[in-house]
Amino acid sequence: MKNILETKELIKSFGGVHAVDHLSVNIQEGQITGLVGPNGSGKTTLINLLSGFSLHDGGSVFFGGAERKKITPWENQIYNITRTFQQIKLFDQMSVLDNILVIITERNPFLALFERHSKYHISQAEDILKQVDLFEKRFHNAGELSYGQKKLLEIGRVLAMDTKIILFDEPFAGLFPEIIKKIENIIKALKQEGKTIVLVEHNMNIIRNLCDHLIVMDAGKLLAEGHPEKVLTERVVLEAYLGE
Amino acid sequence: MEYIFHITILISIYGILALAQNLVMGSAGLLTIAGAAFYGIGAYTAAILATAFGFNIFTTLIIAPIVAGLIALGIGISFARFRDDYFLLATLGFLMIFNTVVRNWENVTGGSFGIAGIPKPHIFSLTFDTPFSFLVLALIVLFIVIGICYFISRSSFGRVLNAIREDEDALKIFGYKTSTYKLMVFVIGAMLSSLGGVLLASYITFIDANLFTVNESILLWAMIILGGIAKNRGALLGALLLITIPEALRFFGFPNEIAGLMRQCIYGLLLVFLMLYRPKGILGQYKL
Amino acid sequence: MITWQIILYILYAGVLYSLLVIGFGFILRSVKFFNVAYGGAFLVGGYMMFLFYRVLVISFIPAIFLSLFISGLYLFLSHKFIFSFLINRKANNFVLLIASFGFLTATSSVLGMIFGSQATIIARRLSDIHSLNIFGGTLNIVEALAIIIIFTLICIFAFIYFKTHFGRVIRAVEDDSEVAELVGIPKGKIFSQLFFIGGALAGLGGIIQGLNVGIVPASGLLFMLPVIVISVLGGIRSFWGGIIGAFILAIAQKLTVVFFGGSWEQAVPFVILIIVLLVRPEGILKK
Amino acid sequence: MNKTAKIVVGIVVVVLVIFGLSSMSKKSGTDSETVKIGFMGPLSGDTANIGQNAQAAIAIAVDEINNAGGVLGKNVEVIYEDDGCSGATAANAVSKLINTDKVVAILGAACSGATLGAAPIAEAAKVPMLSYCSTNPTVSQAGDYIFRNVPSDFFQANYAANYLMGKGMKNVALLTSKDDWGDGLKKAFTDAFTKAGGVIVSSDSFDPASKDLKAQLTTIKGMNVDAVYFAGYTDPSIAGLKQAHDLGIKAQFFGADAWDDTKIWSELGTLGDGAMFTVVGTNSSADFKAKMKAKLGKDDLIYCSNYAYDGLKILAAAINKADSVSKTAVKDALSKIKYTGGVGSAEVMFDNNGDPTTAAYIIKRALGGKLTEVSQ
Repeated sequence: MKNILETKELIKSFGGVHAVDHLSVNIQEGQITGLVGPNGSGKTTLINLLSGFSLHDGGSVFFGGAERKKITPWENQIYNITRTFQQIKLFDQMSVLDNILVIITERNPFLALFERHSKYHISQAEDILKQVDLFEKRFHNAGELSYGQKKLLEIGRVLAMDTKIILFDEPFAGLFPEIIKKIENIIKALKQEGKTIVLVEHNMNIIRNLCDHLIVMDAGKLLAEGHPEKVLTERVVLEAYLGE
Repeated sequence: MEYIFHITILISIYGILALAQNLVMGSAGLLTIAGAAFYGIGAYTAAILATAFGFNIFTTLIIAPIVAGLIALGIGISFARFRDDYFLLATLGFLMIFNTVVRNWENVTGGSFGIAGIPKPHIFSLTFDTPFSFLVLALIVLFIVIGICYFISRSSFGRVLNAIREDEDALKIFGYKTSTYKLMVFVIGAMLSSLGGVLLASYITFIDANLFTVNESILLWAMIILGGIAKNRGALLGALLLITIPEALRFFGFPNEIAGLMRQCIYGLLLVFLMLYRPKGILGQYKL
Repeated sequence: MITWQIILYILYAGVLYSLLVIGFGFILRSVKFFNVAYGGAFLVGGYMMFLFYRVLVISFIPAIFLSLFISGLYLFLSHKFIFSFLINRKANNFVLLIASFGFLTATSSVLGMIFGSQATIIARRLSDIHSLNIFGGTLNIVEALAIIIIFTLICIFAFIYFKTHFGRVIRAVEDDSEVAELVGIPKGKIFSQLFFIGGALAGLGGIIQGLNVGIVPASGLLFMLPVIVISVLGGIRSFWGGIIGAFILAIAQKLTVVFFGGSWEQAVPFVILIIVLLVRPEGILKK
Repeated sequence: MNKTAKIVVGIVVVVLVIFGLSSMSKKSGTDSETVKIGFMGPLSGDTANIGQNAQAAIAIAVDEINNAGGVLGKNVEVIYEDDGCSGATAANAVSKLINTDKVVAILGAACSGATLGAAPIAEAAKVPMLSYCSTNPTVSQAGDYIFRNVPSDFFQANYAANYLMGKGMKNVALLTSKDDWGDGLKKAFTDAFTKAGGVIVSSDSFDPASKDLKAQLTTIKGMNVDAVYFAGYTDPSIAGLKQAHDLGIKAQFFGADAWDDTKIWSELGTLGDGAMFTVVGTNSSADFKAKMKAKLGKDDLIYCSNYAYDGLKILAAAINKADSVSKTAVKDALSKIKYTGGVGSAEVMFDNNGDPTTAAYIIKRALGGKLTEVSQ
């Protein structure tokens, strides 16, 4: 399997502290790769670097083999990558329907000026909302939704982007079991469609249940990598988690 | 009766300005205080072209937006990297420099003399010199601007602007080059504001730098916030209210030297009240 | 001879701006928004001094302290009844800025109604303010005293800010008011104290300006804009940056007048602002 | 803010708007038992004292005219409007006077900027307009319906230039306010003084809102000029003269008509000693001064008020002469009028530009906070 996404000696430092320290990982295409590690181990920072949310200070990132020197967020669509956010970043004062419509309409500003609400776009958005059980709430403002519904809307946005690579940043955090079940099925469905998924998560059952491959990070470095069953039993991983 | 025409003309001029300000600040969330500057650029372009080069006001209705648009393009590009407070400060700087340049550039802008004797618009045999005829012209331009604003806010472009106001960083991730959008809306806003300037110049036939000060921009802020942010109707309502109510003050029989200050005081308290209790304004459902 | 005189005037202008920017900096660094109502305290200080000293003929020193108290109270009340609600409601900076702009406009128009829009001269007789000869250059008594008083104030506030417990508390609130609150620092109380101190400093600025030249309702905004430019120029985060920024602006303004003529003076702060924003938005002494 | 609150706010808003609009139309009912004359002057802003002072003089003039039988058998009613000394507000005010109040003639404005702003509208509506204090030279070409009974700055600057040359002050520095009034004087004085053989050593200006002229005065101090032509309104002049005294500038300070404001000299006291300025001559009668003192409560008489008082009397005389309230007839009568015995200038006649034919200037000197007239 060709690695669709690879980093070499990736560095990101905040005032001298290396949040990501010479990290070299590669993500296999069509697989669900788990990304685990104690808090502050640089997981979210890595996601931010891969999605251009913040710029890396050193090392290089390869998309499908080609290096992406300066990762600008608006080129993510061209490089077929999208993400969800750990702290929810929805368009609060816009309706749920608009939150999805914004994702599927014209990107070029001049064309966007002349693009009207077409029936096709609205039905497409409504299908996506049905997938995440938010169809009845489509005219509510995103800000008025419950926490779980907001997480579902973020996933709806990712579905609307329909990219090859999807980075989930703790999508399950703080949700009720039935919603977790729902999101797991969505992710499994995405995997059937051949999408590559990176999943940042703390809950070990979900990791074992979903992930084909697991990366463990600690203090910005790669601690261990491999099949979840094998990796989770390694002594060094347990120590990092349980602390000496 | 003509006095009501006069007030309605003022309402339509300020309606145009409020719509432009609302487009830039209300829907796109770009904090700009340069509204009065582009208003002034439009007025001075029309005045200079009309008095020095004998242009017809109708032609300046086309040229002024181009001039304002180009200047806005330059300003927009150089201020592109600023966000919120810093963008506001940069536009404040631009407005104050514009004001001082206009006040001092004697041979072009007439310096502190201002420019007098700006002709009324005329087309073929028709001249718009009576209050009623000018009102018709002002309303036509107002409806054109309303049309443009509704066209923009109804399009996908308008929805993207709202998303920029809500969370620009998130929107970038989903493939939008938000800096181009912001630049475009800033330029469109400037072009629309300049139309208001052209109308003002040919209506009161005399302009000087005191018409385009910080207080004018604050008045535009008050209008779109009172009316309701990001709603075209809100901007128009704000313009209507903030022109008629103070004018009614003129008939309240306040001793005249107090009337001006009383009006200023009302604006101030209104802004404080709105920010505290009704940040959405009357019609709006968005808050900044 | 002229250059020495210009240097003296630069010193005076720089000192006056520093006074204003210290008070403004305390508020700006803690509540994180450009509180334009600070200009209102500048006016209140000046007009109260006129009321006490010239109208009610109270003697000079008590009149000053009374005016400082009232201008401090003015800003304290503005925090209590307007800004604290907005801050607790997590309103964004722009909403706070508009509210402070509205409050300044209302204050200056009310003062205009009471004291008239003409310049209000605080000194009973302008000849009271005699001029002093300083190695050839001249400064009037108000300017000379202002330089001395403000220098001492700068040292006092620097000492308080960097060395005392109260200074540490202020710096904690400035760094991150939420964290400070977790650690048990009463954020609200500190804010209102800072507003009071800021108001008093602005009031002192108003008194000095009123004594030296006279004060008009419009000078509230007229003085606020350069102060905002200075705090951006000097680096919002740093105490000393503001003072350096004050002197840079004073030098730039006076030199512009000497070389380009008086009418360009008003544009100077904004030309500097745009240059600083483009070249070094975090200001000179970023923390 | 639930639904009901929105409705309540809506109702309040609609009521306010209707009240605003209705109160306008109510006012415009034409009751024809009075002859309406509009007054425009700066009643707010930093030149408010000029407007309020003139307003008092006009109140006196109206009473005198109405006691003497009014005009065409009817009483004169003056409608006061504030022009804020700005062109835009003046245009707004004059449009209200012409269209809503249907005035026969307009007395105003004081500031040249306001007059220039209102003139084209009055000219288009063919309403005669008599300015009582606008001395800017460009007002002469403002239109056939635009008159003024105060001479243009052109004369004032000439008069000052010749006086200074007469006193042997060859090197003069200019310090003028950056507004229409200041720039008008600067241009007129520069032309007049250079033509008379004088040398303009430096020509600087200041922002009318700022009071800090220290830097400008410091450069002037370095040039040891004979005199400084200092054209500023009340506030900048007080600050400027004080700062000049601080700097110990020995040159003769020479100002223009705006210095005829007693507040300047009462504030400056002895610091203003020696300062001189040109002002249009007035022959205020003792009776007029007494009435003004009674009206104002202090003997603070600005010369514009004399000309405002005369202005109303001239308009009344013109309407009587035209024997009709038709605006064009009043305009023609005005252009041919010959008014004598005014408190402004002794005799008033208008040339075809609408400017007064004669211009009597006097020079006043400040000493110990008091003004004395200097004989030429």
